[in-house]
Amino acid sequence: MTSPFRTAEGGRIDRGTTLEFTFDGQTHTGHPGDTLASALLASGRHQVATSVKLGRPRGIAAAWAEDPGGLVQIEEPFPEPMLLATTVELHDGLVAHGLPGQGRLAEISDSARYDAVHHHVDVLVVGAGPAGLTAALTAARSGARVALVDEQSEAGGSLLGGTDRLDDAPALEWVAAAVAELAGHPEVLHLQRTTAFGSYDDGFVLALERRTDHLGTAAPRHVSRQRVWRLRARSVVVATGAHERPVVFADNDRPGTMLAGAARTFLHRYGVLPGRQAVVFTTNDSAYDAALDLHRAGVAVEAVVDARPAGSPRREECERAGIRVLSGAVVTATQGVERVTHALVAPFVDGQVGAGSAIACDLLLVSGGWNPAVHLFSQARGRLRYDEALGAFLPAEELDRLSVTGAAAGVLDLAGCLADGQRVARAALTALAVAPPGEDRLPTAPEPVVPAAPLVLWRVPDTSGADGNTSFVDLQRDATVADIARAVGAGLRSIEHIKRYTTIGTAHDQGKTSGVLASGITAELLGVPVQATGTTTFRPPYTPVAFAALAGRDRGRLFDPERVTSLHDWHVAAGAVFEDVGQWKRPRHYPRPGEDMETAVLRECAAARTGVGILDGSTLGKIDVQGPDAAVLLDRLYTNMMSSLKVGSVRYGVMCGVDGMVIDDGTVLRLAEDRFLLLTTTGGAAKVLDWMEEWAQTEWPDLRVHCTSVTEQWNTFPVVGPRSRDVIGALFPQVDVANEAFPFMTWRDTALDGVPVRLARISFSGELAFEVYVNPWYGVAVWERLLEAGRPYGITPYGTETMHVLRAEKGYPIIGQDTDGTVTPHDLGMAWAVSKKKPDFVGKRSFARQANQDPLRKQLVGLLPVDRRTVLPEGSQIVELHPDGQLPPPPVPMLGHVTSSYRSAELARPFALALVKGGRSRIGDTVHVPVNGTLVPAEVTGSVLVDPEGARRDG
Amino acid sequence: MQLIECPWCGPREEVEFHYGGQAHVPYPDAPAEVSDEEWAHYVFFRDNTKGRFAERWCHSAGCRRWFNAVRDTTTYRFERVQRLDDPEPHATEPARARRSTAS
Amino acid sequence: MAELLGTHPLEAWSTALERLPDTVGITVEPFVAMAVVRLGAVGAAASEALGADLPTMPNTWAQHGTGRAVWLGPDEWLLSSTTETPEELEGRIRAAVLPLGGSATDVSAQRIGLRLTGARLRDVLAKGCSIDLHPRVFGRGSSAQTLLGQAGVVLLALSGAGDDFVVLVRSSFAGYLADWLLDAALEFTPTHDS
Amino acid sequence: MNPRTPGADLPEHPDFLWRDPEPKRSYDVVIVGGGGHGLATAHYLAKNHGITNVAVLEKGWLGGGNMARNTTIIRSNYLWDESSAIYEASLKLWEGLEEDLGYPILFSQRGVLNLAHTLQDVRDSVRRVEANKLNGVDAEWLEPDEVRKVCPIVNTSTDIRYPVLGATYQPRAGIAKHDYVAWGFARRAHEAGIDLIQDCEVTGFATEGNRVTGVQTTRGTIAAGTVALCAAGHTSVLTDMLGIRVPVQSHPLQALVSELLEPVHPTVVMSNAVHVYVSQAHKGELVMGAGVDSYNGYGQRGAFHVIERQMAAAVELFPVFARAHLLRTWAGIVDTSPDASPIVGRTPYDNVYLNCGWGTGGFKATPGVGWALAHTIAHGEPHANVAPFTLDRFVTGALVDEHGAAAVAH
Repeated sequence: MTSPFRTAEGGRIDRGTTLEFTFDGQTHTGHPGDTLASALLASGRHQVATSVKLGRPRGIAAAWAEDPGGLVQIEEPFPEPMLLATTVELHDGLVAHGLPGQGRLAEISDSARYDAVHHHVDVLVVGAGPAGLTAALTAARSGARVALVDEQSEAGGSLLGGTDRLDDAPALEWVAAAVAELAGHPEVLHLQRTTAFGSYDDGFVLALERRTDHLGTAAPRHVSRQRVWRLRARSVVVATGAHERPVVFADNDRPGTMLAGAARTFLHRYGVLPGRQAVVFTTNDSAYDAALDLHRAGVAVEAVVDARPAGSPRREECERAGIRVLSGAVVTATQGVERVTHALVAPFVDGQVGAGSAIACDLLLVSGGWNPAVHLFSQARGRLRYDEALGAFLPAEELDRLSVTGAAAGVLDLAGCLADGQRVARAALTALAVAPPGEDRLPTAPEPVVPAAPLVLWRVPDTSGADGNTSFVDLQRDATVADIARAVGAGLRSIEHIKRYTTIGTAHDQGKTSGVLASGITAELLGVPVQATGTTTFRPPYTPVAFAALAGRDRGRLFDPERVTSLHDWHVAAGAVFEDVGQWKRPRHYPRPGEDMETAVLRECAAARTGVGILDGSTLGKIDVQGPDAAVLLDRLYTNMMSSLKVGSVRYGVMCGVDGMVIDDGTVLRLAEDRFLLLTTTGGAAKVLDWMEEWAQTEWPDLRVHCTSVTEQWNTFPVVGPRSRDVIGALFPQVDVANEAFPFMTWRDTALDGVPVRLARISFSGELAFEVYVNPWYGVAVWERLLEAGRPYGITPYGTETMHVLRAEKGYPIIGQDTDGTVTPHDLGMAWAVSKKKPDFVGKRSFARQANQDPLRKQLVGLLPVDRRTVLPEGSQIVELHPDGQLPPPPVPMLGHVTSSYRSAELARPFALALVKGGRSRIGDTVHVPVNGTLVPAEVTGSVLVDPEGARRDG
Repeated sequence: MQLIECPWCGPREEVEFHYGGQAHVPYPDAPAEVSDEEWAHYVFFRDNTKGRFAERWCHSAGCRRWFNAVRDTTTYRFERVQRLDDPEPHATEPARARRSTAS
Repeated sequence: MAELLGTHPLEAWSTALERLPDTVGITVEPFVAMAVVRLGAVGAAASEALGADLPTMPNTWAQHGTGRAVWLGPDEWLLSSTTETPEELEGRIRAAVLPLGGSATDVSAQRIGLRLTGARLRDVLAKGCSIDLHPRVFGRGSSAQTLLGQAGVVLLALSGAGDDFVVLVRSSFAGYLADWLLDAALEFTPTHDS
Repeated sequence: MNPRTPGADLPEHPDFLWRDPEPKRSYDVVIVGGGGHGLATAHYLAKNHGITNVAVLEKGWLGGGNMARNTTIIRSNYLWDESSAIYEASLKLWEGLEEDLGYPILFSQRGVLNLAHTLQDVRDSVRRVEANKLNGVDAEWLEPDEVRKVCPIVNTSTDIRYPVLGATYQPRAGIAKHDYVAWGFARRAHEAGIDLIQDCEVTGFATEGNRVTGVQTTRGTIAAGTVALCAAGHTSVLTDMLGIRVPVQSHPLQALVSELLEPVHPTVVMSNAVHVYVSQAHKGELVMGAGVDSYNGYGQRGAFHVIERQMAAAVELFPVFARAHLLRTWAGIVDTSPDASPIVGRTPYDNVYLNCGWGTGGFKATPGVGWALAHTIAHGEPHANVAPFTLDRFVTGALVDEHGAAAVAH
């Protein structure tokens, strides 16, 4: 298709290259430099979509992110929901269609890359318009580290859409020179296509850079498509400009209705005529430029309709050009179906609308003044004040590390913006104790015609008979003046209520054009000052940001770190099935060909109980505790006594929180009078070190003790089973492994080929066992030596599942599985591990509370399914025996739940551990466990089911 | 996302820190001698001040040192940070006399 | 029996790391003895006992004999030695600082080291390190304990040009960090479409 | 003209909601806090007990606190008997609430999935499901393939970092439209003659011995027969005025919303291990909650890294969300208690009742707690459903520890 509305020349598009794209199934062409919107307008198309609620035609009404009309769905190169045609850069092969309301997500997952980068600067300037560029130049010339970010594809801001001149040359030449100069400063980062979308504490600004979107299918895949810049600035200069504000009137949503400034942008930047026959409706002088520029470009400007009785000093200019200017008049409505055909114009005196007449046009330009883009300032919790003259909200205070300049601060003339940008930048530098540059010349802008005061006009009284039902405030939500009137009539006063009642400001544009209108109209209807009504809160993001962009590289493998031991590759090679334990990957079992987990685990258990097995226990947390007061700290943090532990010996210990509930357990090796090695649970390692340091630093700084994590410093290999002594004896002949020489709960240092090795007689299975500690540099080698030495005895590597079965058979709890933060050592039947001698330890006092004395506290017991077959699902609830095998109607009282449950090779039957109310007093009772609708009888037993007398641990 | 001034390492991103709640809540000298209620107050009850609040923080991803801070819980602004060995007395008003929690 | 062979957690990554261009060079540091030293008052006595000064300024490191001394906290340092075994280093330091109320712990295998060199290396680190690594701020002799991606690291600046760093990371996170670095370096890798 | 996009808009609100009265000098009951809980309490005081000489004092605008900021998830599949009792009672009320309020609150029972990613998650999930069944709460355990049937877009592949090992499912759970709920209660309360007084901040209390005689506000002192505190995150501000210590801490809790999207997500999905909870609300927007910010905060805003982590989790579990857009973020102030259970009932003052500590459970409890608190006020005795949640459980140690038991937050 051709582009009949493309001007013969001009604009910042590359006419030498033609791009093809498809919209609503039709093929169109455009040029590099176009947006989807400008290309559509060039082809004569204004309507982009229909509205969400009423299905009314909607078109392009602005030139950038403030456009409330042109929502599109991208289909190619990759489906993306709900973007604005005005912000989509055109590229070859783009396929899109208009969006009535809901966007569509791709069914396939997005293979594009996204990333984030931290960047630190002295001065961050947001916005590369006249004020921002000037501020950036001033900051850069001082030698400061500067970042300049701007959301458009090229710098210039408002200058891109105008004909301004600086130093008697087109202003864009100055822009080009400024950009070139910035590029020459090594400490300046200048990013276009980068939207600062969030402003947080301490000069932290988040910006989204669209790096490859404009390249379409040509985008290199190893480069991130979009990048989140985490900018940390000592000073932020917000130069984000202003959004033009419409005036509300009947049928103001009809395609062909457009903000005046946007029309200039389409003309000057994109070389597009947004229409052939225009009416310009304004309340201020800025729209006169649009009228004159369009006239010069050959558009028939039928009239400038100025709501101000006195009109504008620029009236003569227009009349010289043959443009009719109607002062003290308003546009009351539009006519047309899918495009404006007429504007209804009527006199406007003292707020009263007179008899009107229709003026034919295919383009209706509107300007109701300007809303400074104060979003980033407001997000940073800056207070806003309503400015009666501008009819807009402006920053009301200076913020630490953040200042606002240019149109964003209400400065609306070019010379003023340049001067203000420089002033703000110099102030920022001074505040940072950076000397502002000596040579810092500003370009000279022509003296602006002193403008006449704008008229603040939110809406034109509706004389169309529609009672404001077609006077749209928020086009994206189809919300009208009538809706606000209904809300007010319903008794609502707060702008937040009005917003929720009408949904104004909740759509894609988050109220960029509608927010202030809603405040103004609401204030009018309530008869209160706009200041009193205020605005709704500005929240990040300024413009929508893709989820994936925020996820960045924390996806897939990098979503969360995978922690592994030095033996991981060996486990993988051995065919281990892994289990996630915290961030760790631990072998759960090592199935042989054809084995399911149950068979594998039965085999591994049998080996450990009858021969010898070996486990990679290296994930256990390990903490080296040193200092003259090391024993004192441990006595205060463990429930049992550690100071009495002899050097060379090992003791099991339990830690409680101040609330007396068990938080971790493990063994403690006393290495020297002043040195201990603590072992914690795998999941508890970091928590316990933090816990110890917190007490040592904040509560007992007088203690001379130091804690150091050595979790990765030691591999830990439990060698477990009746034949473990043979294996250890064979590999470490120099060690006397006889029970008398090397008793249970003691440790010995030795070496293997000169590599230090520590052996400890610790058993988490009840079997004779030796834990082998070695520096992981040599972990694989030592592990393989152990396997070699164990081969004659059929040494079998086993995983966490077998470890769990073995420990459960002995009634050893797993903290976090058999406990849930509500369990005391006494509940676990570990009163023996709670010192009676110590006057105090963390948690002790809580044991004396009323609830701790309750005989019905849940206690850890064993459960044996009577049928000797059912493996009770872990988590199953336990109820009283119901002789008829039927559950009563709910609520059914519960006695507790199954915490661990396994099939036992040793017992030749399934068994479980459970927390049961008054459990120990119920030993011998039979209870019921509901399992998939049937009640399974189970006998309550002691928690130690295998070798209760502990005969095996010495082999 | 704030910058928090670690008294040792200087300003670091919020993510490097661990929050420790109200500061200056000492462990009772003789827990065995305090009432259940006093004990409960030590274990579970902390001020929840709106405004200036003396807190404990730990630079957990850095030097791992605990420190005290005075922060405004409405603006989140840190007024100051103090090393634990800072001789200066802490900067919050003493907690007013409390009614019993029992009912 | 044959002598025990050491195995490095990143052996499986060696080829991928070797393929990286010089602008984003990543090499695995050889195993060295490392020990954490805890010492209250650092003074002449300490320097004498250790035969070298410990850096007392936060966020710095200094050459220390054949190795490095890294400030980890007001009373905590990480010492390394390229000539001693882990046991020798811990033994020597512990003997030296014990009389001064200090302690020493062998952490040789707790962390592994990666040498990061090249002109684009700072851009790689900036993808996951929130502290300012500009040479004006983080010059030679600077160090930091911080987060790189989601891994806790100790970062050392070896040059004043921001192009030479050592990163120390917990051994169990080594694989994660290597994957993370390779992924971060991808855009600087003259690559076939990945 | 094209037809409107189905579902992309909401039912109209009524033409009249409530008027803004001047506060009277005295009321039988003064409820401090015009959020969901305060308004629901007012409604049930009138409806169930005929008590209408009531004022609801709101320092800002009605329903403007957590009521307007939560992610509207409604479920009752809590672990402990005490919790499931109050939340199930609440859920039953939700099921009749649209009729009771005569307001289109859009209560949609689309079910909730609580995903399990580790073996311990599975144990905890089964434990909760079995407890729910015995308590008469609809609950089931789903294997991954069944999870996929309920919510096809959940990534159930086994090669992700934390594969989905299954989920608990409560079919009767769902979501509702929060403003509509708040306004429904408010309108009913107003119709019953209860004064809803906005922009009225409590500045102090007049007391005589163990009684509060009046509530001092920015709109004058108001005498009160009974006072009920329903101020959620601001409870401590009030209890400090009364010299009562309450073990709650106020934290920012962030939430976010996407643009309107065609229906892709038929239920509600929550995951603790991979921290995310998300539903697709009535207009088509994805509504998500992030984690609680670690520090105390009254700022109704949180740190962005929490949102970034949330997005990573969302895209990991729902790959199709990759190019959905974050449209708006905000935060509420959650009042968390040491055992993640609420504190409701008596205070040291004979005529002051407390209702706080709901943490992330406040919205779903709205009708349930309103009902129970109204009963408590009317009878001067705690209603059975709130009786376990006394302040002095922290002294006796009889906690109702929901996070200890890996209860699913939110």
